[in-house]
Amino acid sequence: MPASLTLLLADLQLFPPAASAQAGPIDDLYWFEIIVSAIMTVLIFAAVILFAWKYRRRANVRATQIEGSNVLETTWSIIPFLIMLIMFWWGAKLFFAAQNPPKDAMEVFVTGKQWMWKVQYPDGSHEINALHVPVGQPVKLTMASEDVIHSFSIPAFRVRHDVVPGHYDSLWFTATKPGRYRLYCTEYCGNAHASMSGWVEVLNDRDYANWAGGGSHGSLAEQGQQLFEQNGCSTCHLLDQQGRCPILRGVYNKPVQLDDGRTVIADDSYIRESILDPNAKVVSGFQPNIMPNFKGQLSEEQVIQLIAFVKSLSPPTPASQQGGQQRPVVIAPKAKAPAKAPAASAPQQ
Amino acid sequence: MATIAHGTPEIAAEEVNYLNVEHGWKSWLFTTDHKRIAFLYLISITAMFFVGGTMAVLFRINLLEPEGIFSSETYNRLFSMHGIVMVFFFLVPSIPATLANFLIPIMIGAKDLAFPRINLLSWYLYVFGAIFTIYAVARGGVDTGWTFYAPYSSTYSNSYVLSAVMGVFVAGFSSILTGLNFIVTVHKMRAPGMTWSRLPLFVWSNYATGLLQVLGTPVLAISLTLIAFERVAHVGIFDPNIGGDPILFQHLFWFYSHPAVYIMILPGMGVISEIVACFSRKRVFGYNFVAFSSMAIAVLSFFVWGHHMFVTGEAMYTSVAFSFLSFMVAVPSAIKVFNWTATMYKGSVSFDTPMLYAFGFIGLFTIGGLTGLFLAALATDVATHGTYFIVAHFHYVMVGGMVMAFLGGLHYWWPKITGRLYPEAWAKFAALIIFIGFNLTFFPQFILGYLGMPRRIHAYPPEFQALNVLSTAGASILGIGYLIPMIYFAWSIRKGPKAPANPWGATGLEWEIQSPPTTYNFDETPIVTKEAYDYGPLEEVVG
Amino acid sequence: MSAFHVPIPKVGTLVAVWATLIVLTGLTSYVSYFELGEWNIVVALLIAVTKASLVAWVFMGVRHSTTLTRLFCVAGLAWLMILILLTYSDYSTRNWTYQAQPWSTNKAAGTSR
Amino acid sequence: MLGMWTFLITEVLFFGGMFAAYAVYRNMYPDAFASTSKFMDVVLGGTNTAVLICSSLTMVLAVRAAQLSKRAHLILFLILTMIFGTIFLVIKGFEYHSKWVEHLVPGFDFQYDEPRYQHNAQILFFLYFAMTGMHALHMVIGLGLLTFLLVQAKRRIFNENYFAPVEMIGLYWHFVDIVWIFLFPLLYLIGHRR
Repeated sequence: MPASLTLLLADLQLFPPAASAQAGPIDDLYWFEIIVSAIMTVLIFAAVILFAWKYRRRANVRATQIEGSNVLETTWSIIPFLIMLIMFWWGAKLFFAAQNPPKDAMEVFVTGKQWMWKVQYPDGSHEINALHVPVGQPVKLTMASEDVIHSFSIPAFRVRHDVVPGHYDSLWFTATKPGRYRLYCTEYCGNAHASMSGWVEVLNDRDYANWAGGGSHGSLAEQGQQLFEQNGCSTCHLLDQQGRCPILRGVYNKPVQLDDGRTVIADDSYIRESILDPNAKVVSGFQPNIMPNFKGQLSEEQVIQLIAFVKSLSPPTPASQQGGQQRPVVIAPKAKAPAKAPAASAPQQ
Repeated sequence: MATIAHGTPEIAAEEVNYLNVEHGWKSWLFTTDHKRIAFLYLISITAMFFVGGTMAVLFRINLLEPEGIFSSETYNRLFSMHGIVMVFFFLVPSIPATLANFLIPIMIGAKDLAFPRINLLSWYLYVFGAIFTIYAVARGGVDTGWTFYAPYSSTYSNSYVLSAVMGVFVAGFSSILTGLNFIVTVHKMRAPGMTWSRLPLFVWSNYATGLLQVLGTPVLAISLTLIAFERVAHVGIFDPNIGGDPILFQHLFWFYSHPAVYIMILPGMGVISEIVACFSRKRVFGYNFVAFSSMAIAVLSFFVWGHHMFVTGEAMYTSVAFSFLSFMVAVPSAIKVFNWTATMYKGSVSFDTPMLYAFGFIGLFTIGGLTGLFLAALATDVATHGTYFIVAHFHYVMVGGMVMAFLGGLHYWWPKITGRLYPEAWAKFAALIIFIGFNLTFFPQFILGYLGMPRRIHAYPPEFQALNVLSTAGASILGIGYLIPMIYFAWSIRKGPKAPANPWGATGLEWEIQSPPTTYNFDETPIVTKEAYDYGPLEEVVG
Repeated sequence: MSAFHVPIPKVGTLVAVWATLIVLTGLTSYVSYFELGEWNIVVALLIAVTKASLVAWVFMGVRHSTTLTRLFCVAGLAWLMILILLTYSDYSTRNWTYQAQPWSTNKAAGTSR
Repeated sequence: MLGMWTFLITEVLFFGGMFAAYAVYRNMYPDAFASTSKFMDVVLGGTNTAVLICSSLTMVLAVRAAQLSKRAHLILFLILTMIFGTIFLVIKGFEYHSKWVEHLVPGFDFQYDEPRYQHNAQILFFLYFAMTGMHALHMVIGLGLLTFLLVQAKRRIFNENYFAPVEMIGLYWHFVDIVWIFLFPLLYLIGHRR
C-alpha cells in the first residue's frame, strides 16, 4: 500500500505547465480570480465562525433585532460588482486577442471523428492523435468534424474550441516551451470519448525540421490535385480557360459574386460548402445543379486536401494575404467572369 | 433542541392530523391534500436520489483506476443517467415539490394550494416521467449525458434516448404545473394581513422559482420534442448534413437549463433564510434586499445562457454580452450570502442540526458561486470549459448548496411534517460526515479541471490518479453520510419522540399550528398582524 | 369568480373588432403580393401584432383586466423576445470580426513561466 | 383565471422555441425559404385565418352569453365555434394531404423539385409541419374542451355567477387564434414574392 501511495503521489500534479503564449496571460487572470475568491471565502468563513461563536446562545443574552442597513447593502453590492467588472473586462480582452491568428501563422488541419483526431500538415504528412508544432511559431488549427460535436483542447496551452460538424472551427496558439503535452476531446462524443486524446509535441526548430522531413505522398495540395482529377472536377473546372464551372485559379480568399446578388469571400468554409453542397451558394452567371453533391463522397480530410489545392492555385502575394480579413470591395472577382451571362456581372461592384 | 421532547407533556396521542385522518392506499393516491402530496413527492424523490446516487458511487469506483474498471459503455450510461435522474427527478422538484408544497399554503395562511387537483396531477406526471426514465435504464440506459446534445443524441447514439427524453418531457410538465400552482397560490390565497413584505423569504424564493419553471420549462419541452422528431423521422432540424444547426439545440436547451440551475438553488436559498433567522433568533438582515435578490436572480438568469457556449463558435459579441450578464447575476447571489452572515451578528446563535447545514450551505455555496466567476470570464472559461472544473463548480452549487439546504430544511421542518423528532446526535454526526465527504469528493476536481481532465471520460491519464482516488474516497464517505439521515428519519417516523408544535421556538404561521397539521391546516383563517421574523417579542417567551 | 368586475362587452364592439381583423387579414394577404423587399416582413409582422393585440385587448378582455394580468401578458411577450432576440443575436453577428492585437509572440515567450 | 394566464405564458414560450428556430433558419436560408413558399396556398391559409377569427368572435359571444345567463345563446355560439374550428382542421387536412401527395413531408420520402434546395427546404417544411401541427393539436384539444363546455352548458351549470370555465377556455381559444395570426404571415406570406 505505501509503495503504491508513493507512486500515486509521485505523479501528483497541482498546476498544469504553461507552454503557450496565451497560457501566461490567462494564468494571470486565473490567479487574480483565485486570490479574489480566496479572500472572499476567508472573509465569509471568518465572519460566519466569528459571529456564530461570539453570539452563541447563552442563558440570558438576547438577540438584538436589527432591521438591515441600506449603506451596507449598497456597499456590498457595488464593491463585488466593480471587482467583477475587472474580471469581465480582463477576460474579454484575452478572449478577443484569441480570436484572430497572426498572418504568418502556420496552418494545420484537424479532423475530429468518432473517436480520433486526424491531423494533416500542409506538406502532406498526417498523423492520428498527435500534433507536432515548432516552438515560437504561431499555429492556426482549422478543424472539422465528420460526425458529432467534438472539442479540441490542449490544457497546457489553455486553448480549446468545439469542433461542430457542418463548418470549420479554428483556434490558434504559439507554443513557447518544447515538450510533450496532452491533447483531449472535451465534448462528450460517444462511446470511446475518453480515448480521443493524444499528444502535442512542441519541437525546437532543428528537431522540427528533422521531423518534418518526409512527406512521401506529396504535399497536401498535390494530394488535393490528385483528388481533383480522380473525382472529375477537372473536366468542368478547367484551370486556364472557362469551362462549365468557374475557374479556380486566383479565387482563394477573394470576394465572389453569387447569383442572388450577395458577395462572399471564397475562404475555406465557402470552398468546403461549395464542394459538399454546390448549390447552396452558386456563383453569379453559372447554372445551379450542374456540379454533383459530394456530401458523403468525400471525407473531411479529402475536402481539406482539395481546399489546399485550390489555395495553391492562388499563390500568396502580399495583397492576397491581407485579403481575407478586409472588406470585399476592392478586388474585382476573377472567377465570376462568366461565359454564359456576361450582362449580369459587370456593373454591380 | 431535541431534548425538549423529554420534558414536553405528551401531546394527546389520538389527535387528528393529516397523516392519520384517513388510512389505506387510496386515501394517499387520490388525496388532494398538499401535505400528503408533498409526502408522496418526498418518498419518490428520495427513491430517485438513491438511484442517482448509486450510479454516482459506481462511476466514481470506475475512476479509481486510470484505465477504468467498467467498460466505457457502462460508464457513459452511468454518468448520463446520474445526470438525468439527479437534475430532472431530484434537484428540480426537490424543495419545491416537497417542502414548499407542504409549507407554502401554511406559511401564507391558506387551507391548500390554489389548484389541489393539479397538484396531484403534477405528482402523477412526475411518476410517469420517472417510470419512462427507469424504463430507459432497464432497457440498457442512455449515453448522451443529461444535456442531450445534438447531433449525438438525435442521430448517433444507439441508446434509449427516446424513452429518457419522454421521461424528462413529462417531468417537465410536472414542474410547470407546480410552478403555476405556486404563483397563483401566492397571489390569490394569502391570508388577510399577509402582505408581500410580510411573506416569509422561503415563499419569496419559491415564488421566483415558480416563475422560472413556468417561463423556462416549455422551451426545454419543445427542444426535446424536436430531438425526438429528429430521431424518429430524420427531419434534419439539428442535422448538419442537411443544413441543420446543432448549436441551435444548445441555445434552446440552455435557455431552460441555465435558469433551471436557479430553479434548483433558489428554493435552497429560501430554506437557508428561514433557518438562519430561526437559529439566530433574529429577523433576516435586509429582508427587502434578500426578497428582491430572489426576483433579480429569477429575471437575470434568463439572460445568461450563452455562457455555456463560449467555445462553440458562438458569435464573439454575443459571448461578450453573455459574459457581462453572467457577472450581473452574481451580484444578487452575493447580496444573499452577505445578508445571511450579517443576520448572525448580535444574534443568539444555536448549533442545532439545521443550522449546521446552513453553515455548510453558506460556505459551500460561496465557493460554488465564486468559482462561477471563473466560468463567466471569457478567457478562463475557455481554459476550463468541459473539464472537471465545471463538474466541481456545479456540484458545489447543486450538492453543496441545494442538497445541504434540502437536508437542512428537512431537519428543520421534520417535526412539523411527521410530528416526530429525529435523534439530534446522529443528525449532527451525519451533517459533519456529509460536509467532509463532500469537500473531499469535489475539491480535488477543481484542481483536476485546471489540469485539463475532461469530464465524462471513463479513462484518464495516470498522473491524475491520486486526485481521482481522493475524490472517490470522498464519494464513499458522502454516500454513507446520506444513508445515515435516511435511516434515522425512517426510524423516527414510527419510533421518534413526539414533537411539540414549535420545537425550535420559531416564528411563522407553520409553527403556530399543531404538529403534524390537520388536513385543512387552520381551524379558521388566521389574520396576520406582524412580519415574518418577529423574534423580538418571542425571545421573551422562549429565551 | 370574476362575475362582478368584468363588464359585459357590447356586441357592436365585438363585431367591429371582428370586422377589423378580417379586413387586416385581407390587407396582409394583399400587401404580400407587392415586392417591398425587407419591408414585406415588417409590414406582415406589424399587421400580425396589431391583430394579436386586438384579440388580446378586446376578445381576451385585457382592457378590463387587473394590472397583474397585464403584467403577466407583458412578461410572456418579453420572455419570448429574450429567447428569440438573444438567440438571433448569435446568428446575426457570427460574421462580425474584430481585429484584436494578437499576443506578441516574442514578449510572451519571454514571460512564460 | 390567473392560472390560465400563467399557463398561456408557458404556451407562448413553448411555441416560442419553434419561432426562434424559424427565425434562425429563415435567416440562414432565405432563398430556400423563398422557394418553399410556392407550395404554400395563400388562399387556403387566408381562408383559415378568417375562419379562426370568426371562431374567436363566436367564442367571445359565447362567453358573453354565459355572463348574461343566456343558455340557448351559449349553446349556439359554442356549437358555432366548434363548427369553425372543425372547418379549420378540415382545410388544414386538405393542405397536409396535398403536401403528402407532393412528397413534402420531411422524414417520409421527402422530394423537392429544386435539387439545390432539397436539404434546406426539408428543414423549413419540418418547421412548417411542427408549427402548424402543434397548433392543430392545440385546436383539437380546444375542441375537446368546447365539447366539455357544451355538455356542462346543457346541464345548466353556468349562470351569471358561475361562468369561469367558459371564460378560461375562451382565453385558451383566443390564444390559439393568436398563434395562427402569427403563423399565417410567417409561413404563407413572407417571401412568396421573392
